Amino acid sequence: MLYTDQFYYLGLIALMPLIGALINGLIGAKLPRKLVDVIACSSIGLSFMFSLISIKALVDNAAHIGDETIYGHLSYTAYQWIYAGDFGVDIAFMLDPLTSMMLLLITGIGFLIHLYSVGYMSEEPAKWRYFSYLNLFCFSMLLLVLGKNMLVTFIGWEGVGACSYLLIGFWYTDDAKAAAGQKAFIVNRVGDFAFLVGMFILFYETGTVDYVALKEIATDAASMASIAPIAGVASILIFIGCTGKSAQIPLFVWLPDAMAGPTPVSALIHAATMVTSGVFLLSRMNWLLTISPEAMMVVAIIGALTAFFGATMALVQNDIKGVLAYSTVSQLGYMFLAVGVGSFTGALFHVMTHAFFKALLFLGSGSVIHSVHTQDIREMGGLRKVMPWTAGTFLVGCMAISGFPLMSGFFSKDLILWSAFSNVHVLNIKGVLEQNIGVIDLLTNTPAPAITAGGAVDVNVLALVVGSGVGVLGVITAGLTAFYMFRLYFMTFEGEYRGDEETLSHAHESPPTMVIPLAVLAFLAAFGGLTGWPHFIVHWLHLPEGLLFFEHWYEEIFQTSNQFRIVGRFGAKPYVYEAIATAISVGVGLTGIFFAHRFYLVQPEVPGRVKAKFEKLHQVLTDKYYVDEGYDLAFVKSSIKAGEGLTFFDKNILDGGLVNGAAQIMVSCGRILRNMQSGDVQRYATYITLGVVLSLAVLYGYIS
Amino acid sequence: MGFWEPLFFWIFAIGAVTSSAMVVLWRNPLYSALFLILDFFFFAGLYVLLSAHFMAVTQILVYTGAIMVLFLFIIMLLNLKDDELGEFEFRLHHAVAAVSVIALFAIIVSALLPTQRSEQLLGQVENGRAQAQEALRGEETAFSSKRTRLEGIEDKSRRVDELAKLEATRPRLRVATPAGVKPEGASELTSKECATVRSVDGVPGLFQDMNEEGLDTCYQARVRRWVSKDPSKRMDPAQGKYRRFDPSKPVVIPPRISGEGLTTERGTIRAGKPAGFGTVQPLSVLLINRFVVPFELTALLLLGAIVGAVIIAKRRL
Amino acid sequence: MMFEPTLFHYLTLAAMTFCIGVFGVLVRRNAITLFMCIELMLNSVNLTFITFSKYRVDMDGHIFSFFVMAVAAAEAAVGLAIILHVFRHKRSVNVDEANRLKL
Amino acid sequence: MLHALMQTGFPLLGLLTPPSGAEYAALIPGAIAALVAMLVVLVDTFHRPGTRRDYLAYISAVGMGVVVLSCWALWDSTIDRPVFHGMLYLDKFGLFFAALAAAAGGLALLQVPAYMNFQRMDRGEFYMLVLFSVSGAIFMANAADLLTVFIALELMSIPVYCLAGYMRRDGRGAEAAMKYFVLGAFSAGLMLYGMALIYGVTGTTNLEYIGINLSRVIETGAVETGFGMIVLGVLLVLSGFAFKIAAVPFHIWTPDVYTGSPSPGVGFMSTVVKAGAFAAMLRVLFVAFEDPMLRGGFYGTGWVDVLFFMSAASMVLGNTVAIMQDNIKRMLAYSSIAHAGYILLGIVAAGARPEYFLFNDAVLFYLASYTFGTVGAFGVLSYLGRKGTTVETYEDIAGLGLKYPFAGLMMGVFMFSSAGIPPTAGFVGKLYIFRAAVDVGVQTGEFAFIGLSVLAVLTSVAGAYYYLRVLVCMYMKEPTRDDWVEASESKSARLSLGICAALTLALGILPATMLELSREGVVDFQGVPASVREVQREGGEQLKQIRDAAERSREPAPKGEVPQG
Repeated sequence: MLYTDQFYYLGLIALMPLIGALINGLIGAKLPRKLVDVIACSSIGLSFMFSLISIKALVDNAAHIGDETIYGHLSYTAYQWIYAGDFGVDIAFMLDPLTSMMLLLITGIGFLIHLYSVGYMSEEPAKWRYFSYLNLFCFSMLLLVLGKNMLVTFIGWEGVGACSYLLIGFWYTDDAKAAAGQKAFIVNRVGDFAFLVGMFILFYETGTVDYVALKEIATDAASMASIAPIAGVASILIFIGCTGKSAQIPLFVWLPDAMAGPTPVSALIHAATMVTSGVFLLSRMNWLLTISPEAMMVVAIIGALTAFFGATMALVQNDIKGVLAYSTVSQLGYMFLAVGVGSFTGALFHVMTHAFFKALLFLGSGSVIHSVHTQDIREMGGLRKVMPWTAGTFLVGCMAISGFPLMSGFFSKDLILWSAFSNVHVLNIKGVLEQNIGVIDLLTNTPAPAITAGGAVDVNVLALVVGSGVGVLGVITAGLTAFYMFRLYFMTFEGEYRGDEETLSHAHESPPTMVIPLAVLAFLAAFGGLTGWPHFIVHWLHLPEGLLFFEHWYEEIFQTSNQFRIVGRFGAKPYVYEAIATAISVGVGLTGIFFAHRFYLVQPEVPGRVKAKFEKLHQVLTDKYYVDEGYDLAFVKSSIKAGEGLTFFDKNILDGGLVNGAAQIMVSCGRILRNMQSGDVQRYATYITLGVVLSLAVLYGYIS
Repeated sequence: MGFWEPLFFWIFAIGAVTSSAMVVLWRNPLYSALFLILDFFFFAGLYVLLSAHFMAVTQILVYTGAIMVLFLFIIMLLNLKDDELGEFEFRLHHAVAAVSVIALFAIIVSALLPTQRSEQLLGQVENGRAQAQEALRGEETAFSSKRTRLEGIEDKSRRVDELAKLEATRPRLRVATPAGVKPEGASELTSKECATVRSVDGVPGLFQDMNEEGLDTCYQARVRRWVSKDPSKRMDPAQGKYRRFDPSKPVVIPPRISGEGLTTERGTIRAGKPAGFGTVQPLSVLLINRFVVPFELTALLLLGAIVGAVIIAKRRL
Repeated sequence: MMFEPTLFHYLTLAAMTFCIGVFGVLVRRNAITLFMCIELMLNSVNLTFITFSKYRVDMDGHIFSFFVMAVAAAEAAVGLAIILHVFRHKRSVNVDEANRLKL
Repeated sequence: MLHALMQTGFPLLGLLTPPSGAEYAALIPGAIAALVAMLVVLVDTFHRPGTRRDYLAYISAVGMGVVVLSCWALWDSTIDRPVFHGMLYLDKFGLFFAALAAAAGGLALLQVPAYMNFQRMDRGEFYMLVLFSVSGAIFMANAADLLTVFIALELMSIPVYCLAGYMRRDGRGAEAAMKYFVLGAFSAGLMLYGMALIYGVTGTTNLEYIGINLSRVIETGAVETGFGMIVLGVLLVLSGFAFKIAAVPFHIWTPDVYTGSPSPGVGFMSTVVKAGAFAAMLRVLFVAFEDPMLRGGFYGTGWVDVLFFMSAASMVLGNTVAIMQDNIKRMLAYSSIAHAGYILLGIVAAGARPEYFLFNDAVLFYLASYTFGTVGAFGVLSYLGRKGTTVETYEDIAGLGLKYPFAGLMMGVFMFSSAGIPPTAGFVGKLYIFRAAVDVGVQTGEFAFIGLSVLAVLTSVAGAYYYLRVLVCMYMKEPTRDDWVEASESKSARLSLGICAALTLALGILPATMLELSREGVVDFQGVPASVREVQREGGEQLKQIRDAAERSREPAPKGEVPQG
């Protein structure tokens, strides 16, 4: 029984946080503060429980054919949403292996972060509002991952954007924070509409937005012909949507600003869940992406560039959350890199481990901020003595993200980097394109495994350059990551305290509700990666296959991509290459840690010298490559051409943003149009007459 | 056409345009209002020329008698001094307005021009028709002399036969229509009527005789077809203004009208003189029959307007 | 023949007075005169209707212009009330002085 | 009686054929609205001075509820031909708009006591004017004749001119009324001239006959005599409608009038007037001007092209200028211009070819979603206030979201809906409109439609900016002055806001019913020519199939091996 119609638990999973949000949002102000906590935590806790039950049902339901396990999916149609004409969409949920991991992340980490927030927000008067938003966010995120069709996903997609906006701007007293929230929302919306258009395009070609039906169409030999021509456009459009939500170049500008929100929010939304929804979506649509190698190449390049530039910007941040924010951008770049090179498993593996260690790091930083009430790491130092638990867990997180061997980040990052070197698209194999074989014929008639069996294959130059290029960028980024993370660690927890004494005397270890989630997450960050060991270790040490659990779990989902689309370039037994790649990345990571240790603990004067020497470069990095300013320039310049911009120019070039810049065009156009509104009724009547006369003249011109 | 009608048309037309211009040009609203009243009289005259007698009367009663009095009342009430009226000062949008109004006029006239061309075309048709009528008159003369001759036959039965034969060959004018549309029911018309009807029902024609008598006859011919007893010849009472006539609806089929009057079960009632086009009778019948819904809506509209005017203009509520 | 009024003559006459009315609305600042110009426009429309009515031998045009007159009466009542109302606030009936609402 | 009259010998009396009984049903919704208006004035004369007039709001709201109920009752007893000698229609399309206008009118009236108590202008006439206008909108939606269209338009507009000047102490009200009146009468004059020309060319004012005769004129090659007049007439009539729906370049009155008018009245005039005008416009366009030659197409010469550019210009202008406003009412005025652009986008898509006629259901749905969101938004502005002052700038509402959570929450819902964010009605409406445009673009291969929908998408991103600004002001700014603004205690206003918000959310979460209603309305649209009637029949069958499928799916699903929840 693979396809069951109604599995009600899926509805309950999404419903619980909604109920929590409604209770807290509508009557939360009148409820006792304790009860607000209990409602918020129990709703997401129940959701977690139902998720576990549902996943168990999914596993129980799996069919075993030979040594293959087919999980299929469970689904639940809540109700028929839009039904008119040929356009029909249900509010329907679906649970498959892909969703199940995201479910566990959202509800599991979500639960921990709710717990943590109880302590963190204990002094906040409007706690009910906070928890209501947070629950609402969980609801939207669950919609996003549970959706059985693209429209439900889109609703969740918009919903998480709105909730993120509400939560970033939660402490609204600060104008900058309100602006940050708005910026995040608007930038996201630019991407959202690309997603929407992509969805429409898919809908026209296929007549459905249901994932299962779409997958059938895209993988079926007969119907593939219809979808193949638009696959590239659709995937690029959907990817643009993802760049907005997942903070990729060029739409990453909102994420660092979004750190204005409360720290648990940053941990949950801007590290663990919402920002990875782009990766989730692309993985969900992997069958579409794999049809179009060009789109994948774009994704890989954007991902690698984002990873690299994010890491370089993180090098010079002095805000503890700023470092983590840019690190998030960088790690998200890794995930897209993985998607681009066809290692969807690697991408999701990194989503999981990243959720663990980045949530841990954010919560740890929140604990620090809670304790010393500053975010500037130059005013910290030596906090390990005051807050040992936080320091210990933070160290685990840093080791995990730096790819320290046998920590979770090691496994996932290793898989991604190795995939970058080894994976290649079938169409990129040398000779395939030259022979001018029709794409569809190739996809359907030439089973790719036949190519892999023949040992190492030649790859065409472009694919080779792109693959190795993104791989090398990834490796460099790994080193940078280790460096800036340990810089953060050393500057915060080691050495001497650099702030004023009074603050230090108030500094304290956080309450248990905050430490327990830290500990749990530290455990996960340390051992969460053990579910997907590198192949060569399993092979050489003759370890049980179960250590490759993660890959097997997703085998069915990524069947299309794995089997037909992507081949290992190094032949059937690439273990030596894989080991070398692993060694390199580990070595680079350790080097990074070593330099961080030297620069910030042993010889603290070195960074200053380096900074002095590369003054310009440092300036570029601190100013985030002038991207905000670039947006500004691009948009403001055109508004000057419109003849109105000169007076705004000075102001906006300095403190503008994407939003302000885009608004400037609108403003200058609007100003011209607004001047029509002179308030003189006769002038209005003249406009009306002119409108009639001109349109008549145009029409007559056409007729005659 | 005659002499008087064009003369009055030009008097009224020039008067209307001049006084309209005066309404706009005069600075004092009082004089503007007086010129507008004059203008309305010219319009009423034009309506008379257009056989819209009732509308001409209404124009004077409603517009001049009621609306313009209201205007004058307000002007007197506000009692604006000369210096309050302000001097005319030229502004850019005046030029724009002038240009766009001239353009609007040019466009309207260019749209209307084809109607003049079709009048010219019609003039040629008119000539042909005159010749045809000339010929017809000749034929009719021949016909009548033949008839006189036949009536001289003494054998009664033969005479009747001959006369019947002759009657079948009575000369008739076939109706010429500009776009080749044969008017429905045209064959029912006598030659005199035919001469006045050109394209009553033919859609394309935008032209019609302006002859008063012909107009009435034509209108009556049409009305007669509404009340015809023979359903195949009967048009919808609403002049076919709506497409699907409900057969289930209890339609009151009026008694047949003969030349003398109305034949009913109780005898014949003499028909009055046919109601003329543009007089109050057909208008009132239309108003309470086909246009009863807009009529009621107008009642609502006036009520709403009264309340609105009161609430806005009243000083203290 | 040239002076015989035809359809074209009547319609052009109506168009001319209509355009004069439009011009008056666009340039006359005195609200009452402006309003009279609107009445002029409505009258030209009536003339058009009645002209067509005669040419079509169809009384609908008369009916239409009859209703236009009724509506014009209602509009006159409301419009003059509004002008009074404006006059009370601005002590002027010039439309260009009523331009607080703009931009 | 009738027979006696007939005996008198006047042949014209033969025309006295009374409409059959069923036809009177067409009058019911509008007549009820007018009767309620008179009832309200009657009740008001017995009003005890010094007491509040909340009961009038409730009476009129109940009356409007009765109108909606009557529409519901008449829903399945429509007539497939024009009634009253071709003056009115009785079809689901008209009933949809009638119910919409009545609902919006009732909801707007419920907000009046709150606002008028702040302003001390509590008078019974306000209710009457609004109700008359609703009646006009209902008749306009049902009109089958240019004459009915015109009279109903005036019946709808003249009370609204008075509403604009209702705040007699406020000089801005007088100014708004004058601007609205002068421009309204001016555009009515232009429209009438167009009607006269159309009448001249076709010899009739009935919409169906105009359609037939225009086609015949164009077919029989009489183009050279009449086509210029046809184009002139079509464009002038169109401009009259465009004025009422506030589409660029006929939008110019909107911001000034909306700013100067009382808030509940603005909520009313931006929804009901638009609903009525859109209904009549659809009727005129798809019944009278449906000829392919007049329709045009992209880069052709017809009204589709005119509306195409109007739509684009409205979206761009409305959304850009709205950003610059400091006054929320003014901002909402520009946003209503933008919304008109979106609705026109739907009409353009549906009008491109006869076979796309059914896409009009997006227009109907969008109007419904727009109506409740807009009435609600203006309702919040009338719900907040202080003695003698109005709340209309961003500064006025700063920090009120937390001070008055109800108002804040409601405003949030309405702004989200206007910006098109799920799960509100605005999202589904936009989705549906965009889908129609993109679908038509793909099917015809005219990528201009896709370009237009991309423009719509981009401008609605800009829209998100200024809608959110309201929320930012309400939630994330400090109040500028203490006790500056207070929320009304009026229960009726709360009720109205609650209903608006509930409907806005319901249309977003459970849009199926409304979509079905709007589809039924379009399928039952009367008077369209044969080519479109084909499409309508198919649409009706489709609707039936969907309903059957929905019926089937509501049956319990077969039990699987999985544990059921």
